[in-house]
Amino acid sequence: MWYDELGKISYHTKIAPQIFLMKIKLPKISTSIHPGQFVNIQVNGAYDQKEDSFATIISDPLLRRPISVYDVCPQEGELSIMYQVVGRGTQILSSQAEGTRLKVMGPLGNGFSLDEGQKVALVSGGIGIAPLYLLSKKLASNNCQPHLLAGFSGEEQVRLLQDFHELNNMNIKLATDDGSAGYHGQVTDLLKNFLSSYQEQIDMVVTCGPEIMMKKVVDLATRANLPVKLSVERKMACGVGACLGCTCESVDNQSYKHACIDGPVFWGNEVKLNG
Amino acid sequence: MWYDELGKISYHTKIAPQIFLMKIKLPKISTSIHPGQFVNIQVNGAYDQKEDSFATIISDPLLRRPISVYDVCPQEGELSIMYQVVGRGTQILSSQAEGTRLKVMGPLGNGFSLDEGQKVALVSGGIGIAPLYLLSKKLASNNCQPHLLAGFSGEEQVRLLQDFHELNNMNIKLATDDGSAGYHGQVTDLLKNFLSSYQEQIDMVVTCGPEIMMKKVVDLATRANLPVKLSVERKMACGVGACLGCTCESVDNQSYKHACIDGPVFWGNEVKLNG
Amino acid sequence: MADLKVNFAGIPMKNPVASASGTFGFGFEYQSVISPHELGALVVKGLTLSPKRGNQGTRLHETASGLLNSIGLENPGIDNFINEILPDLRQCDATTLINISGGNDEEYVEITQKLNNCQGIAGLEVNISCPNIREGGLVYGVDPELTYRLVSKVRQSTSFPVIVKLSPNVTDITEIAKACERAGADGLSLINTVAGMAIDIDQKEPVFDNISAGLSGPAIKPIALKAVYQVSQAVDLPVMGMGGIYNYQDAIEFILAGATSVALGTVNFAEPTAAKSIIQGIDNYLEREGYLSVNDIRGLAWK
Amino acid sequence: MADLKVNFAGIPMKNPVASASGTFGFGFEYQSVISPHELGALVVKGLTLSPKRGNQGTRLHETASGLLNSIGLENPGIDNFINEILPDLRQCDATTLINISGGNDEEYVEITQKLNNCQGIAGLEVNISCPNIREGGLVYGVDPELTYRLVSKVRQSTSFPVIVKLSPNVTDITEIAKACERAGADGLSLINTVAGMAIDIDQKEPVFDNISAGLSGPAIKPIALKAVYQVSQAVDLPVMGMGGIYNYQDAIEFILAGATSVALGTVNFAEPTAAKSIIQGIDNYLEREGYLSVNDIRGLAWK
Ligand SMILES: Cc1cc2nc3c(=O)[nH]c(=O)nc-3n(C[C@H](O)[C@H](O)[C@H](O)COP(=O)(O)OP(=O)(O)OC[C@H]3O[C@@H](n4cnc5c(N)ncnc54)[C@H](O)[C@@H]3O)c2cc1C
Ligand SMILES: Cc1cc2nc3c(=O)[nH]c(=O)nc-3n(C[C@H](O)[C@H](O)[C@H](O)COP(=O)(O)OP(=O)(O)OC[C@H]3O[C@@H](n4cnc5c(N)ncnc54)[C@H](O)[C@@H]3O)c2cc1C
Ligand SMILES: Cc1cc2nc3c(=O)[nH]c(=O)nc-3n(C[C@H](O)[C@H](O)[C@H](O)COP(=O)(O)O)c2cc1C
Ligand SMILES: Cc1cc2nc3c(=O)[nH]c(=O)nc-3n(C[C@H](O)[C@H](O)[C@H](O)COP(=O)(O)O)c2cc1C
Ligand code: FES
Ligand code: FES
Repeated sequence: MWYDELGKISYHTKIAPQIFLMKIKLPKISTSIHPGQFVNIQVNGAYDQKEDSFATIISDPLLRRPISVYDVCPQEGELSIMYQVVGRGTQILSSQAEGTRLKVMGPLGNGFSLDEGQKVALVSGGIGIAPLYLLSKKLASNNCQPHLLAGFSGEEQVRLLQDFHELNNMNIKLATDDGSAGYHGQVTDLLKNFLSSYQEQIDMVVTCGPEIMMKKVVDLATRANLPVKLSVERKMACGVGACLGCTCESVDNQSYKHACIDGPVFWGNEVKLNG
Repeated sequence: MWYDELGKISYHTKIAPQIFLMKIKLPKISTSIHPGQFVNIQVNGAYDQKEDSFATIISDPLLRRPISVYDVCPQEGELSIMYQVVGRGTQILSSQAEGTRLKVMGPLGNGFSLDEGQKVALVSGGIGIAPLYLLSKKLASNNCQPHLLAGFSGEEQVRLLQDFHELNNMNIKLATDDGSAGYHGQVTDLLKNFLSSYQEQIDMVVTCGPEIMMKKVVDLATRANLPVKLSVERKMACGVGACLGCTCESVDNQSYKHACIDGPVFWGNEVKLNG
Repeated sequence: MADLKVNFAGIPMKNPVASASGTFGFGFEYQSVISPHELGALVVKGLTLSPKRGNQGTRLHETASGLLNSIGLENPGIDNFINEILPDLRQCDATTLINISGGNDEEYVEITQKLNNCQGIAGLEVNISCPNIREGGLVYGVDPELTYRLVSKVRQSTSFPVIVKLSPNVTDITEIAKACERAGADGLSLINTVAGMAIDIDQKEPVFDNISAGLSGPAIKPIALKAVYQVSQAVDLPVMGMGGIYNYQDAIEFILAGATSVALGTVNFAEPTAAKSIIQGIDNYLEREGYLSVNDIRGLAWK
Repeated sequence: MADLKVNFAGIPMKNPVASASGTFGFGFEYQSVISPHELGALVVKGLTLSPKRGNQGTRLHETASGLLNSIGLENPGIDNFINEILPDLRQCDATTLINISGGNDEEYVEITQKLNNCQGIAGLEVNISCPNIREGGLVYGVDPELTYRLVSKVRQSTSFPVIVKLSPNVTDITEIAKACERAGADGLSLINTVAGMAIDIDQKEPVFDNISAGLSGPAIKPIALKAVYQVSQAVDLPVMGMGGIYNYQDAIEFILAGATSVALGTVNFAEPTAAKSIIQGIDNYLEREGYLSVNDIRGLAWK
């Protein structure tokens, strides 16, 4: 069950170079979405005054953009997203002012669905941290003491951790490619070290980031006999399983998985990662 | 000589149902544009952050929209337009917030170029009043005591006259189709009456509005031996004479005139009007 | 409220708005916002004799007001469809058209025969125009002889209404339409996607493994409208018009151009409730213009 | 700064970016913001033997990311061009290509002969693909035999480089390209506009008096790119690629697809300084990617 809801941007700010946080009033979606699920956003809607409806008068860009839920505030009927500007869709989104109305489909896809009380290590690369906040919040409030290992290109991205720092019971470790903050190197090196000491204390690894990074995470976790949940990105048109465009090759090579309905969260041994 | 200038909306307000007034900071165009000329506006530009330029990332709607200059304030480097929402281009324009940047080409076309001291009767229908304000302002300041006969559908459009009322030396007569303000009937009836008393006191008629109205104006003025200048609208792509799309049949039937470079202001006996 | 019912090629439709094959799954995907039975007809994803994995590599690429796709007819195969999907579809009470593709005449005929015994099917849409598979598909769609032969065979092997889906990637689409008419087709649907491609300027190679892909969406509407206008006048068959329909005004254009019904494809991705607002928009238009039935405006733009 | 010079069909161009015929007037219209000599080449508005008034009725209609036009080759005729316009053009020091159209072979040849004695012409672009005129134009562009005959005659009547402008409205564009090659053409330019139409739902009739019109702009880019990719590999002639180029990324796509030069059409209406920013963008791309010359990336996407 998902909705196509007409939301309104209630807050929009840049939090790091090319990275934005946006809150959207979406009463229905925000009260039914779970960590790891996503929404499909029309970045460039326009209100048709003549027909008095929010209608199809601009057709470029044509497709919606899939973005994970970053946080929700069900009382306010508000959902937030954290996104990076990478192409024209996200550029247009970034230029939308507070008060602008946007059409949003959601909740879409399968989220993380972890059991209560699980001990989890979360591993993120860059903007891959976005889908992990709502999960961390749940885990932290369940007193699970999640570990977060976050990799960034440099210190200017460290602000993405702000909300995580405010959670109780979070253990946060940081790596940057340029060494400008935290460990100088890759987050997968952090994970390696982490696993060598803490392997026994966790039940599972959850990861989101570039596929080449997630691939290493899966390798490391598998060697440590830990299951992995990961969140993949694919180009999407429909977001609901209708177009069959968002394929992931399954590890068993039998058939394709579709990121929008079979994922975006998969088991580490379910789909082939590129890189 | 025209410019392609990146302007910024400094003021934007609705003044009547579907009718808007917009001021745009355009230092170059606003100091070189004359009454009756027009600008060609990109209603839906977008700033390309990646390339750091105001670039071509949205291609729908593709074409700019031609709009006459309504007023200028050269000291402020500001140009204003008054426009009616009729289709998607003007709808999108109407939803642009103050502060938004817009690409604008201008000054384009041939304006009214009246001699100083000419005694003129201006006849407008609906939003056709827009190109007449800057002209009226010039005429009034030259102490020419212009007469304005304005036709509207109903009293809710009468607010379009606000600025005209503030000019000194303007004689304003008003007609509405529904009789809700001024004379109950067509502005061409007003003109007929006007000519029967004032014909001797004026040198010329200037008109802008629906072609069927302008056609009647030309007939009436011709019978009164008065020359007419009129401003026509055509679908335009380039606005500068390059696409040859904005044709008006010339009265001599020899060749086509092009509204963007031969007009939009023509003599009443130059082009065939539809209707 | 105007009368929106149409009879398309012997298929009674409660309104003229169908979903286009491959863009609406099997009808369940959009059930959260629209039920298949609200549509004039549901045209299901293209089916082949054996299951097909579809194409490798990138399958989607957005272009200006358009979408390039290279799905390659991923589908569970006709048997799985009949056994697993069709029974659920019957519950929906939708007017269901089955879109079929094959690598040769025999495959088309075999699929048809398998469907012959099934309940809950309103008609067949024979896809001879898929640009994304190597065999069959577009090979037929550009050749009047092959088209005639294939359509005749399918026609002879079923009593379902036979609709043939045409490709715009030809010099003269009316030739293919005429071949379908001669072969006994009951109706035509057009257009399928327009052949196009894209290049990744970072990788410096075509975006799609197959190089060429199918262009759909508002970008192609002028092309589709011309095809419908021409074909609906060139043959005596009813036409389901599609290609770039984005709002009700577009749908009206197709009907004025001669289409009996229309289908919505790519717009579903952008606006999952498009069918509802387009049905409503057609109704309002008819009222505003003073027509009692949508049948009264069909082909009004013919010259 | 990378080397942007290309040799297109024997015509040296200072950069690979030309203006497309009919979208840049005779070069003077945009002089306020860009001088014709900044372009790699200026391709002038299509010329015919006698002056042509062009089509009646609506000539322009905006579509999704596209433009339908039905100008109908309005032009002052070849004599007026030679006497009144060409002398001024020579002053601009632009690389000038003359786009010519005729109703039959003889007209094309006669225009060519008139141009033979003129200074300041870099080459001829033979338009066999205009969808907006009744005789000549597209009749040639869809028929390899007629194309071969016409191009041979033009080829034999001039020593100017002969570029033939192809239509996308065919089943297989490479057939026409091959006919041009056999006939001795020096280069090809493609694509001309795609045939399409629009209907006015208030008037309930086609927007254009001619019914069909030519679609251009970003909407058609995927179609154009595919044509360039195919043709540049099917023949040994250099190709000037065009159709929907909107920014430098698009231009790069065409060059990677095999184009030696590119032309900007409809984008000029939306962005009159597009040529400048596209030339700059190509330069930056080459630097970023480490290429010394634009010639080094031509056809890199070929498979
Ligand atoms: C389930 C899911 C969740 C996501 N969550 C987030 C998030 O929380 N924050 C965030 O910053 N990004 C997220 N992404 C990635 C985001 O969708 C892309 O960055 C975005 O679509 C790029 O659009 P664009 O127009 O700016 O880029 P362009 O490259 O110009 O886009 C062109 C086309 O490619 C598609 N596309 C390009 N990159 C991607 C991609 N990585 N994934 C999917 N489609 C892509 C676009 O949808 C569009 O159709 C998520 C992607 C998926 C699939
Ligand atoms: C020289 C000139 C001056 C103008 N000045 C004004 C003015 O001061 N105030 C004002 O409200 N309007 C003015 N117009 C009309 C204005 O340009 C159109 O209303 C506007 O282009 C409609 O665009 P749209 O997208 O909202 O409508 P749509 O009908 O959706 O437009 C579709 C297409 O048709 C074209 N088009 C539609 N109607 C017209 C028209 N009447 N004239 C030209 N192109 C049209 C559009 O440019 C677009 O390409 C002027 C037109 C011209 C030619
Ligand atoms: C993702 C996608 C998948 C498609 N799959 C099929 C298919 O399986 N069979 C078919 O006949 N047409 C298929 N089509 C073509 C559409 O049914 C339709 O003819 C085309 O997209 C034009 O309509 P539109 O512009 O409204 O999308 C597909 C189109 C898209 C975009
Ligand atoms: C208004 C207009 C007029 C055109 N006139 C001509 C012409 O006279 N001769 C010609 O060969 N092509 C003509 N064309 C086609 C263009 O040169 C070009 O091939 C086509 O528009 C595709 O490029 P684009 O998408 O960049 O516009 C014209 C195109 C437009 C839009
Ligand atoms: S995005 Fe359409 S099936 Fe996944
Ligand atoms: S709008 Fe292009 S010539 Fe007038």
